[in-house]
Amino acid sequence: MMICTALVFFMHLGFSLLEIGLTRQKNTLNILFKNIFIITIGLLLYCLVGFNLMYPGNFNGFFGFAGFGLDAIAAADLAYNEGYTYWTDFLFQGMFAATAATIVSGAVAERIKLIPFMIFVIIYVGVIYPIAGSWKWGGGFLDQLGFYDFAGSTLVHSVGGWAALVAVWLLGSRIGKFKDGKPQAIPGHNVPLATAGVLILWLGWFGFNGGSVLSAEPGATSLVLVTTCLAAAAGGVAAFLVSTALYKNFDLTMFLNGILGGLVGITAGADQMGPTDAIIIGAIAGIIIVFAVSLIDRLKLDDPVGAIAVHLVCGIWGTLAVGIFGAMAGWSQFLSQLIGVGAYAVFCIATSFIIFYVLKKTVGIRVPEREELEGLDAHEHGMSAYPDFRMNEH
Amino acid sequence: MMICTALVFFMHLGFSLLEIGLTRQKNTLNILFKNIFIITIGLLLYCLVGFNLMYPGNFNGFFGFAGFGLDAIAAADLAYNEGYTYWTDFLFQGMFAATAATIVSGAVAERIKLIPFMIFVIIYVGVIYPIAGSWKWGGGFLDQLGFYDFAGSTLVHSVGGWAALVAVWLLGSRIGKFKDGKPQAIPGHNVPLATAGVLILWLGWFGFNGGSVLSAEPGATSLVLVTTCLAAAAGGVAAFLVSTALYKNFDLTMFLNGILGGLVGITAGADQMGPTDAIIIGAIAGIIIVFAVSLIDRLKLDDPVGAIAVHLVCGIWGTLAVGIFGAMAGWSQFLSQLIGVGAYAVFCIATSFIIFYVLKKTVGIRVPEREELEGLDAHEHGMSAYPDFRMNEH
Amino acid sequence: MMICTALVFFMHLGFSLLEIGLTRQKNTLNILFKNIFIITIGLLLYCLVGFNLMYPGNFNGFFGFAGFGLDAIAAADLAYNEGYTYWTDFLFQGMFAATAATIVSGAVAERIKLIPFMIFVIIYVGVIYPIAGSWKWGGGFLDQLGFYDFAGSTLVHSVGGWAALVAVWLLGSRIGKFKDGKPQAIPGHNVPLATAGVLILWLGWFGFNGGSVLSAEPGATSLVLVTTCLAAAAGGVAAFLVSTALYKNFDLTMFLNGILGGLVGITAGADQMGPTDAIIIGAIAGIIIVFAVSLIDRLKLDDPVGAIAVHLVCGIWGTLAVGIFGAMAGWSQFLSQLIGVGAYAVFCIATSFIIFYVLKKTVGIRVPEREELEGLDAHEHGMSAYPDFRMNEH
Amino acid sequence: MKKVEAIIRKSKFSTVKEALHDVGVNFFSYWDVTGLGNEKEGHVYRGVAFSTSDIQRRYLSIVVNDDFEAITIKAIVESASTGDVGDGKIFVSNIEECYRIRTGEKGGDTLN
Amino acid sequence: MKKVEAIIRKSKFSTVKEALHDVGVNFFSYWDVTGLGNEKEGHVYRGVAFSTSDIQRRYLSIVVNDDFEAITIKAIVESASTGDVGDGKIFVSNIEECYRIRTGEKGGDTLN
Amino acid sequence: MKKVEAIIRKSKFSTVKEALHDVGVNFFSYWDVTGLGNEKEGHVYRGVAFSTSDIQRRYLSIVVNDDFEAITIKAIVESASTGDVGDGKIFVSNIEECYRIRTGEKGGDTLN
Ligand SMILES: Nc1ncnc2c1ncn2[C@@H]1O[C@H](COP(=O)(O)OP(=O)(O)O)[C@@H](O)[C@H]1O
Ligand SMILES: Nc1ncnc2c1ncn2[C@@H]1O[C@H](COP(=O)(O)OP(=O)(O)O)[C@@H](O)[C@H]1O
Ligand SMILES: Nc1ncnc2c1ncn2[C@@H]1O[C@H](COP(=O)(O)OP(=O)(O)O)[C@@H](O)[C@H]1O
Repeated sequence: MMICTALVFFMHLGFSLLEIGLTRQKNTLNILFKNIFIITIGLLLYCLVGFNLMYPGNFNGFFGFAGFGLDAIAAADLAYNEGYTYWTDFLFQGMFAATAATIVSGAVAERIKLIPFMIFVIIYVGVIYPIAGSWKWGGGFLDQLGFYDFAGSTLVHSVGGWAALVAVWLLGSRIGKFKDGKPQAIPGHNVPLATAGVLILWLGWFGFNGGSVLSAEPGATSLVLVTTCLAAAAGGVAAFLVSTALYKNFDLTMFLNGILGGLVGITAGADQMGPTDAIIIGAIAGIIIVFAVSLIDRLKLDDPVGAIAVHLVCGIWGTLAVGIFGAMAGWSQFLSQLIGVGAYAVFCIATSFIIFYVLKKTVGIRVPEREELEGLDAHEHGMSAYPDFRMNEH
Repeated sequence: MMICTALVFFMHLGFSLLEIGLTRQKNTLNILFKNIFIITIGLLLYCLVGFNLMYPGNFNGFFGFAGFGLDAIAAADLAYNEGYTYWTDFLFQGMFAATAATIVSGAVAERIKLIPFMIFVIIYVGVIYPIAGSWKWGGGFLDQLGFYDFAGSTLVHSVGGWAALVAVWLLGSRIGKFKDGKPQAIPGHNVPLATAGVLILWLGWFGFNGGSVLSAEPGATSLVLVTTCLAAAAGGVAAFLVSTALYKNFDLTMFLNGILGGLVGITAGADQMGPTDAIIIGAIAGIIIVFAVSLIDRLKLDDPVGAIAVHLVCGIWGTLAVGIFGAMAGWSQFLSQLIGVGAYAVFCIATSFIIFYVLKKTVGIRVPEREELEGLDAHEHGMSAYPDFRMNEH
Repeated sequence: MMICTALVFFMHLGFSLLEIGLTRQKNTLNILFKNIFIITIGLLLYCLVGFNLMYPGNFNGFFGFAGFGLDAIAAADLAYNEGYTYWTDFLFQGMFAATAATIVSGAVAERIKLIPFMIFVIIYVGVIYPIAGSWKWGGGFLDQLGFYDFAGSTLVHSVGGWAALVAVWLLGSRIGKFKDGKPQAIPGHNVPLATAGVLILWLGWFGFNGGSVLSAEPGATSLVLVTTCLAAAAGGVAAFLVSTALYKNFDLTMFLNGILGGLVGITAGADQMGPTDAIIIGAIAGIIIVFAVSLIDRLKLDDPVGAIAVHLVCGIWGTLAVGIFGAMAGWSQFLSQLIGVGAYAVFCIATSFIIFYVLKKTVGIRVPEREELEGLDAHEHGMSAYPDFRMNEH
Repeated sequence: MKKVEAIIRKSKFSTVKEALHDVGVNFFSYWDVTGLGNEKEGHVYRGVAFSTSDIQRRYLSIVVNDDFEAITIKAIVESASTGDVGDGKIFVSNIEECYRIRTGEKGGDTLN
Repeated sequence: MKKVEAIIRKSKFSTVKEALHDVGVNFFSYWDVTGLGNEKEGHVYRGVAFSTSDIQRRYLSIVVNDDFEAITIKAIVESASTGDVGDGKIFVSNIEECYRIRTGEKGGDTLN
Repeated sequence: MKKVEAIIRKSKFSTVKEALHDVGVNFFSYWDVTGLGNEKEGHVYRGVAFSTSDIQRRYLSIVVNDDFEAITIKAIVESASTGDVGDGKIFVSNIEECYRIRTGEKGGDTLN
């Protein structure tokens, strides 16, 4: 468990590298700053309020809170005697919490204002995510309904994905992304780092899914690792084959997104699937990714890193797949899954819309045009990520 | 064990970073693409056929197979009840399998055609490696002969190394590598990433050798980690001293290759050695590396990342060292080791020669000259690894 | 424990990336070379003499040695039968040992001569650090005095920090760092790698502090991980807030240094603190960092990576904090801590001064001006870290 | 033939490119340079405030026939100007001869 | 003295360098530029097809004495040409004076 | 107006910049180039010794009014010279016209 926590923590590096790798050099520091902020503030917030919102003990199933602010910590201080699970659990969940915000960070990259984004993070990670989490993992109404989400295809990835969708829509696309209505390519500036990011994320998933067994029972845990890895592999290969067939070139970023899609897809049912199921789920996720990326482009939504396709679309797919494949498959389970997906959709779209809309109408969420053109690093941070390198800016 | 699997998985990142770091920027995406392909397809193939080829149960000692294609998986599905070892074992071995192909990937970098290479990977990882593996780890004839290879100096590293040698020879050297018969320097484009790769590989070796104890017995495992680390350190320092003495400059890439050489060298006997033995084996591996690199140059073989020197030459050294140092040392053991090395040499050279030769004569294995000069990334992938950076191409 | 050892090993990658990220491109290879040297030679030296100096068994409390040179190893060979702890312990401690030298490496970067620095490393890691360590962890006089240092705020970080301070002072500042007495900015060349370095270091701290529990008792270990992570998060956020308030820009490197400051600060008392204490200690460390960085600039000391602020200043703060917060807080404990800090200050300043002063007067410790201007990579290594990239040198 | 060299803000490049396109100037080469001029940029790094006049600019080198000189300059001035200090400069010099490498032919017709 | 500026394909650089060496032109400076011209390159990135005429080129700046002008141009044209669109251009202009920094001396003799 | 182009050692850049500043030349553009000349650098990489004359240099392009030509050249020669082979060259050519993009005005007054 503790090692899994460490691996989940390490996923933040994976996300950061992936996000900067697939965006332009001139906004690198800004993205890193956002992500480092998410990790640190996320942990503090989760300590302050999140954990007690998410695991409120007895509650009405929709919203409960075991104590507020620093009092919560005081309460926790007592509870700490209960044994190690409390501590490890807190840290493991705290590392998860921040992930949802990191997903948004990638999708809104290269044009969002830093301070409004920070405000969003504080509200979303501090309040919305734990409430959403409590519905299932806290023993809330969806849990009682039979909804199943092993390690967060919906609870983590879709929760982040919906907010990313709303944010991207309210924010508008980057200058130059659409020209005469047609999407343009804005290549990422450092594909090796993006690749490293994906492999680090895959490593992190060993902890993410492995740790979600919430026991060190080796049989279950090792099965989960096998399904996780096979789904990732199948997702990658499927995405590579489909994108090569469609576009007649070997696009590494699609391969990478396919791996992530497979990982997100298996997350909801990693402990319910056999290896064959895992391969099928992963492969379908990989295929979905390729079409989702181009669909999102066609909807004039600008998601530089493919976060919506990976986390939202494959998150939904993975959640539904629990009702289709594996040990729990069945019509009634499928329905429960559908209800779960729907409930989260409504809640996350609504809350993230309110947050971003209010921010947009008050402080504004988009940087000025000149700042966007010259790069957020130069304007918000007064620095360059690679000052010794000569650039080819676009 | 599960953690070790995660660490071995992480070695693929190490290999990828090392290989791109020591080659030119214009072929970076191509190398990454190959390596990501190896990881994903390797896992799927190992699931489909490899595992049952490698651990066939009762067989004649040379070739056995516990079931083919998807049937094998069905069979496996039953066997999964046997307990966790089956799963973990599969994943751990599956991660190993791909490593042999990654070694080849580095040696043939910057000039091999993508699709023929993929075909090679499928055959080599799917069929050849597991058969070779079964001879020893599957309980085959070399195992009965007393041949010892703890974690794969021969079974993994030499198997990859021989194929690398054959491939490099059939492929020819990169344009510009030899001028009037004299080797020229083609410096790697990103030494920091190469260094990160080596440290990640070293980390992975904690899992590679540590996990090969195949038990969590702390005494044996910790001894293995100590010998592994000491050999790595000794290999690095020896390579640094020798190369500085010979060439009068502090060559970081030699230092790094020395560390890897030490790691490969200790792999065959990591559990049989005391710390002093480990230091000696590592140091000799480090010295060998320096001479092997320059010997390979002199043979007009072009191995951009030093894969042959590290994996083949030090793999052989490490295998023989089991007969010279440590608990098993002795003339008869040395002979067994020699036979093992010979058997693998014959088998790997023959099979990889057939594969590459047939590919060469049919589809061709080398990219056209203009593609090589302008970079494989631009031609096969239509992208650049670092589009925002201004390059100094050569 | 073994995993913790692996994580502590991985910290060396974190340090290396952080150090190269915050310095100029033209000295990258040199820094990497130094750090790889430290890791490898550090392990060998610790095996040869260090371990027996640090844990001498019965001794006078100031200096003891359980056997010299290779004899020590022979002795060890026997002792190895005592069980696994001996091995794991050696490796874990050996990984620590090198850390102290790595701290110095960052502070003296971009201007120190390679060979004198290597001599310093050999003496400091081989002899000084183990003697210093024996005072507390070896059961020496400070241990008997009641001085407490859980995982090395003083024993590792300050020991490195004092030497860094002395080295920086004897070495002088980089050309161009001070102009008309006013500090100038010399931005680091690769902030993404520096960020990756900090996240890797944080990951490593899971092992550094987690492993220092020296037992796998889950309750204590998980508490330590929670305090470690909260302190890191609080340190980062505090440094970010203070530096943004002071300098009106979002400086990512200060955020990163704040995280490290929090980690160093909690290290001395990670097992004695509750979460609230941890947050306070971390936050204060984060605030200290911002002022320490600018103080060091004002003292005309040139520390490119902020090593002195992070490791020395926060190391002292963390050590004293054990007497102020948490389970051991109290006036007498504070006094013990103060004595400990003082004892190490005297010993480390004296020894490192002698080493560097002798080196300065004999072989010289600073590279010639032209070498410094054109970069140590070109002169000492005859290579460039990024030969394919076009540079913007300064 | 004339060589028109323009040093412009990087953020104005795509506007200038389109403006040149509109007047029929589709052939040129460009690269990035650092410029020293009247403009200063202030930065803070690790607590050290500094101001630099070394600012990244884009350098366009456009060889045109004589009758295009005025048109090209007009297009650049209009599209690259923001009114703030640091908009850059245009320098005009004489080119004696030009060749198309592909065919080896020379003269003003080879410019496109 | 003349300044011969050649914009060539990056992949042809080593051939051109050798050709220049063969005719005795061993002194020049070069850097990489982006060129807009007739040549287009098609790419696909994440499912978006795009074609760009911004292609990386190498820019050679060679200052030679007048009697070397023709030789230099001939060497470049012959070695850099592939016959495909995009082979590049050569521009010749006048240099009024040149100095060797090391010695401070001036004139055509300082060119090597 | 004259264009003074200087190719210097990268390590001499800050000295040259100050020397130019001292004589009142505060406006110029620079970039990095690779130079082939008399200087050779020897390296060893993975056991292969090689020597290259492709050395990184800094290229300064300074457009000055005619009366500044001599001053500028003198400042560069004095500050950039080390006496070793490879100190670089200065080339002077003629500029026919220059414009300030910000205002659109032309002539020698726009040079600063
Ligand atoms: N005399 C010159 N020679 C070469 N380049 C120049 C010269 N003067 C200005 N430049 C370039 O033009 C850029 C803009 O000039 P600047 O003086 O800042 O703006 P403005 O023309 O609006 O006053 C400078 O950064 C520099 O690159
Ligand atoms: N008028 C010009 N001014 C400056 N550079 C030019 C000009 N025309 C062409 N170039 C450069 O030459 C390169 C090749 O030109 P292009 O038109 O593609 O080929 P071709 O000469 O074979 O028709 C361009 O990419 C550009 O860098
Ligand atoms: N004829 C030339 N045309 C363009 N650049 C040149 C020419 N001659 C020399 N250079 C540049 O000047 C640099 C220094 O020249 P080099 O011959 O090495 O030194 P020196 O002038 O001291 O003999 C070269 O690296 C190259 O960049």
